[in-house]
Amino acid sequence: MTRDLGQVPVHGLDQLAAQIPNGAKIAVPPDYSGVAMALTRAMIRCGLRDLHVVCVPVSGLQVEMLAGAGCLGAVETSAITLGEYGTAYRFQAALKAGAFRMMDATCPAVHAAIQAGGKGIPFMPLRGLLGTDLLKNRPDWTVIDNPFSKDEDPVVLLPAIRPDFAIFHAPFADRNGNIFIGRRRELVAMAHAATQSLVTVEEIRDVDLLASEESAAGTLTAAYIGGIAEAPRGAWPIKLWDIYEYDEDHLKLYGEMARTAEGFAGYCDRFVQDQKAAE
Amino acid sequence: MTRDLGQVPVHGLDQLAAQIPNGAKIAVPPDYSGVAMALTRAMIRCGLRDLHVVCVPVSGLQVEMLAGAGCLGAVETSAITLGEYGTAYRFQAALKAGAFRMMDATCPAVHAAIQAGGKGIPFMPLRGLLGTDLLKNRPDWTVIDNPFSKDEDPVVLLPAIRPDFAIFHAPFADRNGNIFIGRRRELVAMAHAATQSLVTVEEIRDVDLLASEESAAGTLTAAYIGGIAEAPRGAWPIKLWDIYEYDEDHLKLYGEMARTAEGFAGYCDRFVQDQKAAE
Amino acid sequence: MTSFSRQELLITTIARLLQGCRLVATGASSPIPGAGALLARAQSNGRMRVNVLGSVRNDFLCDGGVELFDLAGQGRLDAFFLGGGQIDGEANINLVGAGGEYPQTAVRWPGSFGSGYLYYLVPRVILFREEHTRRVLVQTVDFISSAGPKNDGTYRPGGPIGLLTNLCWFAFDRDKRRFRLDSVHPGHTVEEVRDNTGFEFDCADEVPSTAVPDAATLTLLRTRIAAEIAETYPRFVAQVFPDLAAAGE
Amino acid sequence: MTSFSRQELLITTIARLLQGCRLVATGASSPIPGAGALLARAQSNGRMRVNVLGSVRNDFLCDGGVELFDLAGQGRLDAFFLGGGQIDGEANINLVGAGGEYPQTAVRWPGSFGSGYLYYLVPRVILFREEHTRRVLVQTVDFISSAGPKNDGTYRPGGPIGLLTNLCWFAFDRDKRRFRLDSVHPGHTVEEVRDNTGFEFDCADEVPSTAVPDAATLTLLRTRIAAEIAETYPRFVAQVFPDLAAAGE
Repeated sequence: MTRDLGQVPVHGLDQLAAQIPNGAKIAVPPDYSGVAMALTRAMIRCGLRDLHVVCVPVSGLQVEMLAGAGCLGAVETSAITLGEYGTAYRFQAALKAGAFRMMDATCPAVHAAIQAGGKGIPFMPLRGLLGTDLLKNRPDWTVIDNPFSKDEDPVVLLPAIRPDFAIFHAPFADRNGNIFIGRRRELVAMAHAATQSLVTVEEIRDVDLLASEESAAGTLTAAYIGGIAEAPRGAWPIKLWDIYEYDEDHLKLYGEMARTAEGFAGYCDRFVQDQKAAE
Repeated sequence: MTRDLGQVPVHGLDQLAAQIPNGAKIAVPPDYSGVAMALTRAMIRCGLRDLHVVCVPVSGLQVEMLAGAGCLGAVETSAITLGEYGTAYRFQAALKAGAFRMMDATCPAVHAAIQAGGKGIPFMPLRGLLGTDLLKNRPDWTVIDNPFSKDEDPVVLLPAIRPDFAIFHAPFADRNGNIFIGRRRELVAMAHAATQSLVTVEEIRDVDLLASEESAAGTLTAAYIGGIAEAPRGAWPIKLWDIYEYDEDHLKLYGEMARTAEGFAGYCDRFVQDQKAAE
Repeated sequence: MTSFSRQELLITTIARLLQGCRLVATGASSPIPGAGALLARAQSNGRMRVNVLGSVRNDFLCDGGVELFDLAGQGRLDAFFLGGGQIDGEANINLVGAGGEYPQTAVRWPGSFGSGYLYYLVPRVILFREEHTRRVLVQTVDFISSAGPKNDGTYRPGGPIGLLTNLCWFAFDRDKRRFRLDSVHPGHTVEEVRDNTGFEFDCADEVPSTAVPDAATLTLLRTRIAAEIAETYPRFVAQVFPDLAAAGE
Repeated sequence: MTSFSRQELLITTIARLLQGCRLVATGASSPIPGAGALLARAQSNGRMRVNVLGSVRNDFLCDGGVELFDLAGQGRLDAFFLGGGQIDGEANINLVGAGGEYPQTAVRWPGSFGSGYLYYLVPRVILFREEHTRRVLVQTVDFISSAGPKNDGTYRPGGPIGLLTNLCWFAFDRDKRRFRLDSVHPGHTVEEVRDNTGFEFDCADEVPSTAVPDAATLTLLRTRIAAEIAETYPRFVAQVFPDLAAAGE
């Protein structure tokens, strides 16, 4: 696992997690785009602390587990949900305990701020949000009067988000470190905004994604990638696109064990610490 | 040519051109993305006047010919160039005659304003531009002090561009009116920003671009398309991606004929009016 | 009269509310809105596009998760559905949490999702919450995820047209900033609505019964539409349309 | 000393100026900057990425025409090349037109392209214009497509490091806002530079000759690099590297 893909280093999962320092700002995608769960378990094994997690635009089990493991310093998100698999108990418990700073947003606000980061512009305006308690509780946002309007026209400005790392899981990388992301364009936006992207993939394929127009259209180019790890079923127990589904039985088991801190610790013993060798 | 593709009507070229009223604001792409030259000739045949053309971010022969034919009311662009095929004589002559309003820009400014249009936000900030005569000559742009900066930090704001039509040429449409655009994402941005897109294609294929992740990644979805016309070699004499090259001999001929208004009129007689049947 | 289920009434009511739309989208965990939108599309004579989040066959978006919001910003998205852990009489909605002091609320819901934006931009937002209780329909929400329209000059092409629950359809009067009880579902009463609603609302002396689906609509729903929505929500179809689910096996 | 052409000197000079960059891009109609960047990449031990506009094999961008500018905004693009119909002594550049009253200038050039932005964001902008005459290198440009750095507190991580012509290499002193003649190409003189430059510039008593390429570099350039750039600029290679062009046929 030490060969490089072009200029992109290939690591083991724990090595990849070790690139992330305490206090880092990381951007993570929603379940439908590909969540790096194997890497998340490696991050928990590393004992990371004080992470600022930006969910682009929402998250689920990933942030729930980081909350349970005490890794969080701040969460910027439009929702944390396990969907039909129950309540995010560890997230809610950590939130109530004031263990991290909560930055509630609305989906297009996170998208816009990440896009601003990717364009290198200082902020992006967004319609909506006026009169909400979301806006009231986000002192980092501001409201100006639209300078192009003759009448009074307040509009919210969102400062650009520039994460240290974008972290996600994808079906494959090519031999040059390019990543196939299909139409999951939030992954492109995250990678552009972040200083570097740490990506896990189901496999590395000996192909060149840039060789055809069709495959290039669904590619995140290697220039944004700081490191890759191979992680078959690396989104497990979350689904990956149409490649594999949620592991319902496991998610039910998680939901039962994570009701209490002790139960969550037991879950981690069994599925995070002990899986080290397997991953 | 009367069948529809899903909800998207298929027209003949002159019918498609007839959708565009005098004074319309149209967005057009650079040569490398696919220029609807056959449709441009149809627009000239229609005798369109007072078009506001937004080049995303530059143009060449398309605007040169629209200038020669007296179709232009305003040109918003970062450059008009025929590249190695010579000088844009008709464009320059019309510019000197004050035949249209010239709105010089810089490439990322056009991209940003079009992206703002596609997001439905009133404006987009952009770095750069300060101290230029571009900024001085664009009263529609404004400068504010970055509200997120402690120190003085002027930044240019560009009002969103919402064209009436995005107009371009692509390799093919599928049976549902989706357009294959590969990685030419300025086409996506233009289509999002415009009220509707009028698209010419080399051919209509009996496939479904949304059926696979790979092809969907390079697709502009039919919801943005107002009309399609089949136009084999529809970018001629401009190149189309790696599908066909510039017609060098023809461009040289154009360059010679278009030196004078009379020569251009002769060119139009031969290659615009008389090609009606062929197109 | 053909008999129909509670869900079938909600679906056909939604389809009626969507008439004339060109583009409708539904969000996560929305089988009833999804079925309603697909039914409306089937009745639109090919004039309506529907995007069902989570579907493969009925998702035409190619530009990532942001495209739905950009469509709304462009003014292309005519209708969307929002719910709420709490909804109040001025149509403020709360998807964040209740009780206690934010962010340490006593109850925490997932979060605002796209509501803080779509509620302002989409012309025909249908508030949809099956549970009709004073716990949900409150005097004033504890946290405003998304504010009801205030007629204060804010740029706001969008907003709620009304609130659909298991008991009734409230239309929202944007000038008065109040709900008006427009129809009560068959088998329920104005009194029952009043008993279970925590906010005041306008109410005529005679409130009609919610229009019930005709036989042709029910047939369409139970065959083609049930099959279409089953792709995304198989469990919902197994529960609500067991005959189709059985036939499909 | 191996003999070399004017273009080969320019290419190897550019490659030297790019040392240490991680990401370099070249724009339209830029065979010499393109060859220089590819040469620098070959000498970088795999640490440099190069994007050649118009290339297929050396274009790694997947996000449309805007991606280059976004890369610059992100601070990822270390070097770029700009020219100018006019360039003045404060490094203002004019790509729009000269003479007369804008927009009805006597001469009209294509336009500003990305200069009005990249010049402010890219740390190592190399001004490159082969023609070294008083027509091009003027006291003050007629139209500022892109302004030289002014040290006025404007957000500006980027700007020119210097100006390369057929005669010499001027370094740009950002504090003084003036060019300084750093080296004169072999076969040319300071006097010739002075005679053909319309702006004042700083100049030491002794101006060194521009470093010439060694044999290994020339071999690399004439084989691998010429082959690489031929994909995008076949006519240029046929003219400047006729041996390779002949061998390739």
